[in-house]
Amino acid sequence: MFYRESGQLKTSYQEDQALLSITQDRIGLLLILIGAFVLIPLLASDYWFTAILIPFLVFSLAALGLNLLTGYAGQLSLGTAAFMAVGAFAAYNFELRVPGLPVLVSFILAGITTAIVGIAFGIPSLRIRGFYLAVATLAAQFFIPWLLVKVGWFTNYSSSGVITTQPVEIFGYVFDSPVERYLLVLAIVSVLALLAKNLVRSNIGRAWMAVRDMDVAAEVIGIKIMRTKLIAFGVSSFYCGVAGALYAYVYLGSVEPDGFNLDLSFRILFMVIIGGIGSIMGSFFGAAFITLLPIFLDIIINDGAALLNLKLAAGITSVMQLLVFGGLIIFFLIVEPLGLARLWQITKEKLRLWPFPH
Amino acid sequence: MKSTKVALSLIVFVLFIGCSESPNTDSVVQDTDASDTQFFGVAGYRVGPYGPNGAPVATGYLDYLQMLNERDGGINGVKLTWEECETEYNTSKGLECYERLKTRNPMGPTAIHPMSTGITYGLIDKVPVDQIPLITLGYGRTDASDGRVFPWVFPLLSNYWSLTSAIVRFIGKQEGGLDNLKGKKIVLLYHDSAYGKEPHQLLKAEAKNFSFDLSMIPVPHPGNEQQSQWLRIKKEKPDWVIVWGWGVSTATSIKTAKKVGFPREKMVGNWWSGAEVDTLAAGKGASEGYYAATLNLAGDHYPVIEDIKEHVYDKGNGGDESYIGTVLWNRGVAMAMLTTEAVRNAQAKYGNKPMSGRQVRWGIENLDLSQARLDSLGFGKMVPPIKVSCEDHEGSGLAGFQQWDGGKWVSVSDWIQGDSDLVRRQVEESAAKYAKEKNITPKCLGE
Amino acid sequence: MEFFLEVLIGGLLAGVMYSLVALGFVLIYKASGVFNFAQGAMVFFAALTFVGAQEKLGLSLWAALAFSLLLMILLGVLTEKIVLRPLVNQPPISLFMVTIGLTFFVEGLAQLMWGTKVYPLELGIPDEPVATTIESLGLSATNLPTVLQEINSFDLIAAIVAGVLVAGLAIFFQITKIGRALRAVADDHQAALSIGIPLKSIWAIVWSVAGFVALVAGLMWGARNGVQFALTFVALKALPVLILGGFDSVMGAIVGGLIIGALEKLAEVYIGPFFGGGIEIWFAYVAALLFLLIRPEGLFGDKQIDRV
Amino acid sequence: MTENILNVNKVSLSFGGVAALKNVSFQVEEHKILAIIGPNGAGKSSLLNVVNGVYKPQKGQVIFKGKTWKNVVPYEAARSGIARTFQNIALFKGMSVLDNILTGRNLKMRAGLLSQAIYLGKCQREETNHRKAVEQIIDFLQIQHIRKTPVGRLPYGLQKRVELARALAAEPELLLLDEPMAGMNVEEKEDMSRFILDVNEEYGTSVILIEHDMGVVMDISDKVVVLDYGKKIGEGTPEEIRNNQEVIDAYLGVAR
Repeated sequence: MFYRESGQLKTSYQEDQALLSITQDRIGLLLILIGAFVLIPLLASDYWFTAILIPFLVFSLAALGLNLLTGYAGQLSLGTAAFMAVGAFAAYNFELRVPGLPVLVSFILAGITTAIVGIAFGIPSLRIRGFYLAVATLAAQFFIPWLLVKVGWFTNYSSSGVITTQPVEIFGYVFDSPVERYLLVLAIVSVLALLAKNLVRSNIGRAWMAVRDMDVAAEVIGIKIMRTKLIAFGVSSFYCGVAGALYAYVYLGSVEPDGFNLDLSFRILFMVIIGGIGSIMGSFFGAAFITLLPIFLDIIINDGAALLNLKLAAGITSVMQLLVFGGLIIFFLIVEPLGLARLWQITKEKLRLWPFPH
Repeated sequence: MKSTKVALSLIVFVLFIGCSESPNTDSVVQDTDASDTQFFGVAGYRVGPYGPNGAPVATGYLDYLQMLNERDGGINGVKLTWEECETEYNTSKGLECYERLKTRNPMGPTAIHPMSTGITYGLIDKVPVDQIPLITLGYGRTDASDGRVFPWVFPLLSNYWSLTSAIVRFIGKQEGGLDNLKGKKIVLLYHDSAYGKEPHQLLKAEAKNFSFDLSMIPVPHPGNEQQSQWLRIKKEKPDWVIVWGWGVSTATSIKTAKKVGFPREKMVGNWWSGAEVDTLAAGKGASEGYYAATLNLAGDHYPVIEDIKEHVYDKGNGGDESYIGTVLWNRGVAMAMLTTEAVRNAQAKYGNKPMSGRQVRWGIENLDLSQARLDSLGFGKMVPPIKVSCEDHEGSGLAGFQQWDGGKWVSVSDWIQGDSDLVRRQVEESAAKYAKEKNITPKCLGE
Repeated sequence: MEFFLEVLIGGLLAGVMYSLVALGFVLIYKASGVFNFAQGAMVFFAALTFVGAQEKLGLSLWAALAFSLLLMILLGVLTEKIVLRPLVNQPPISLFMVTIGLTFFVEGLAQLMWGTKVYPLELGIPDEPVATTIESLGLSATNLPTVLQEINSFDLIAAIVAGVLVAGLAIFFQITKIGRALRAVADDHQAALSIGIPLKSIWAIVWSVAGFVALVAGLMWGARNGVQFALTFVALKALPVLILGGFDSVMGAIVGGLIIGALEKLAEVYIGPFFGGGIEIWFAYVAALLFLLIRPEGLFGDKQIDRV
Repeated sequence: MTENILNVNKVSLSFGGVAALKNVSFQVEEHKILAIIGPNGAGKSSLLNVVNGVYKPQKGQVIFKGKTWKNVVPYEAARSGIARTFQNIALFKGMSVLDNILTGRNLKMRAGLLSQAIYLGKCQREETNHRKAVEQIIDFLQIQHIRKTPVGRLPYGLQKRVELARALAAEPELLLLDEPMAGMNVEEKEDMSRFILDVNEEYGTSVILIEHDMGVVMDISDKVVVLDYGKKIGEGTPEEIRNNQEVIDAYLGVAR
């Protein structure tokens, strides 16, 4: 009833092409932004900031990066964590070696560095497709952390290979408290998400999807496959790189190369699957789901057992987590292969028509 | 059909976001009597590739706390409560656990044992703000042994560099004196990760001191295939191999050593490469003679373990009986004892009530467990005596050495002290560098 | 030279172990076009069931073997029925991702059933240089060249097992009626359906066979490293073998395994020291990748022509 | 006199020993419609694929607008002004009709990556301009009502039309149509024929058309080339072809 576009007539193509062409959508986004920038900082506790909201946003960004590559350009990558590692260590070295560099500049430089590395590892995609490519991206996943461990320069010769990040400082202001760090990540992620949305609705986004849907046809209508794929790798890696830098600087504060392992890559891939392949919004849904699920399960299982007065064998909860986690992924892929974003879309379409079913 | 699916999934999603709220609200509900108990937040791991190593430690830790409750009614009348959180040895999950455990009780989680070097690093900047002591028994950040730079971090008992130095001395002893190390060839077979890099610097220094030949061979994660490493070792014919493995890589090292015919009596593991899980997994007849350093001795003949059996397991409680007396379970028990003794120590100063993180920190920093005190606690020789101070957050620096006899670990040496001057020098150097990076003025925190 | 040979032979034998795991991937990919990432988890599940049945249920070795085989077949059939059948005609990437979900599920299930402890796995196969084994049988091994004497008897037996397995599978595929139907399915699902081949039961059979292969791989790897969670990682060793050998070629799995094993060991021993070692972790992948750049369809894969 | 926009000169193509095209030559005059006919497997699609660079002929040359193709790849062919549709619909299934057609204008867009990311300003103006161009094509082909529908949900006939729209969006000088009317009913075929003639007349686009329906071919083409087993067996006006005995024997004689 409230979500209806009738009566909203567009008088120019520009209006029709606007990001949110329906008034209700604009209001909705505004409400979300107000909530995220104003309400949450007022209401949430430190636990929420440090353990849920900050990782959620960081992972959203990484998932967004992977989604651009996999969901839009159709190139499956299992090396996301390695690209995050590049971003984290690049930012660290820029901060370390260029004194006084504003941290935001470091993040952007880290993103650019990662983009270059990503393009290099994307070159095989010109010859290899599908699973072969997916497995090939594992080469990056194993090679990059190995290199970071081996070459002492990257970790500033720390005896253990662990780096501790410099304070997050912008023009003399140190982002220290959980709220401040949350707001910083939120701002960065919001801007980058907007840019990503713009990309996918303009020429390059269409080229990506064309290559994804049918690469031969795309080339025949004048799209340079090589350039398009490499741009996808570059842009995707840029996002992953910035996410990696945020992961190190804002979330953990100190990271080691081995922390960026295959497990992390898979987690981010799951976010994309569950959230919705080929959907910017889906990346956020997926990140929220994967970040919250283990916490939620832990509490449900523990409290459930307490409620029923069961004494659970130690470790059962974690095993149950694996089971439920795997089960949910299977469930989602069977029931809704396009993920939460698709569910959201269906709901919206239903609302538009409501109360008339067709 | 479609709409039911949509509705169902959305309900699940919303419900579950709603429920995730509960870490906050819950802590209040669950701990209504929180004011008169001492709450222990336990971050452990029982699943995943390192689960077999993590489970006995966490079990031992909880068994000891339970025993104190049953036998003594807690510590000086203050009941102990606890909650375990599974980290899966994953830094990101570990941090979430930390944040969760921190909110579970107004007094905090007493002290955190992150049981993982990665998580330790992630917490180092956080614990001073939250005022929660961080205890890292035989892992974590080595230079945190300098308590003036890291007032909230305690690598209790011994750190990696002390361990490395002690292993060199142990090998020297086997060779009939440190002088005999001259010209000998030692291989460090290490897990190719941050953890495996820890001993490099110190071992190189020791190689220089005693003029032995050192070569370092990495084993890539996860280490379930070591053919090439051992063929290299076979070719180099070293006198000793130091095994710096973790999880499956240790068992594979032992197994592959047998395969290429390298004598197990010439192999020394560090204290994370010398548990029953490692030697048993290598299979029958593979591990006999294999040496390993340890923070604590194995065996169930200590009075404290009798108490745990009597007060916990005999009453049908407890984690897993088969762990009792194993190296890692005993380590968990020792970890719990050091923590509870710190609480007891703090109570002596602040009164017999639940202690806050800051008070526990004082308790750890002034912990002094003599052999006599250990005997009266029923620990005997299971752990070495320890005396912590502000300058020295390590407190002992001793390492024990055990040998696998085919069925159990047998202690083969007294506690061995490494080159504490050398270790101390490097610790202070590294800590000073960190202090400079982070703009910390080294000083004792006192109370 | 002798050392080189020793490394080479060691590498080839290690490669056989990789092939054992890779075989399971190939079987399923060939028959149903699914890249079953859960194969590693299935290996873990099989091995853990085998030792768990002995430890917890007190079964004898053979009973445990039969029990594990039954369970693996059940797991395979159920997977096919519950997980994959609803996804028929979905893009391959969805199928791949569903098997990642399956990986987690199977890992959880295995640990829920049998716990998270480490178990040794004894098959009674001697793990020593061949010469020692031969001598213990009362024969003389002095006639053999030293390089051969040094070969590990366990590795040798593993190689034989792999050989028998491949031969058995080949016979199964070439000769039996089911095998022929299977090859038809692999060539063209629609065509196979149209000539009356029961696609669904064929898939169920393939998944059961893959379960059996996982059991064999699990036993061999378990006997090597002990049965523990880390067994799931063996899948990572099999992947470069797959991209080198081609996802759909049994022959490719074997030859790819041998090549990867040998290359990896030689590289670690001869090139590794220049880079501080540990290059094994990525070398196989990079080697396979470089090969793919030259021949994108893998060693034995079919060349694809773009049609428009 | 009109010039030849395309010269195909003695082209031979084979796949692993199987010859698809043998020494084929023909010309397309500017602003004219050329039809290629021939039985299935005669090499018609292969010939189109040679013209726009998907396949490289082993022998012979293709001269487009006076320039000889050298190792040309499809996107270069597209950029020089060749657009095409496919025998089996090759639309981008995950995208809407509008986006599909806009993709056809990819090669005309100039905004850089950064400008696209920021969107406002240059990129937006460009998008709007191209949208206007695309809307003209949409109007022209009468598919306004399905503008925002994902192409996967459209019936076959409309998909063919969208594919033509996508090809037209590139404003080609030479349009290759591979069986644009296959599987259509009479009414749809009439519509499509009308569109092809209109394109040819209004924009002056040259067309190469592969089609089986002889009625359509005879009605709209200016010239017909007949292929059989990769060889050209006839060429001429529809009238000439209709009376060519060799063609009748090889092709038209076969009862349809």
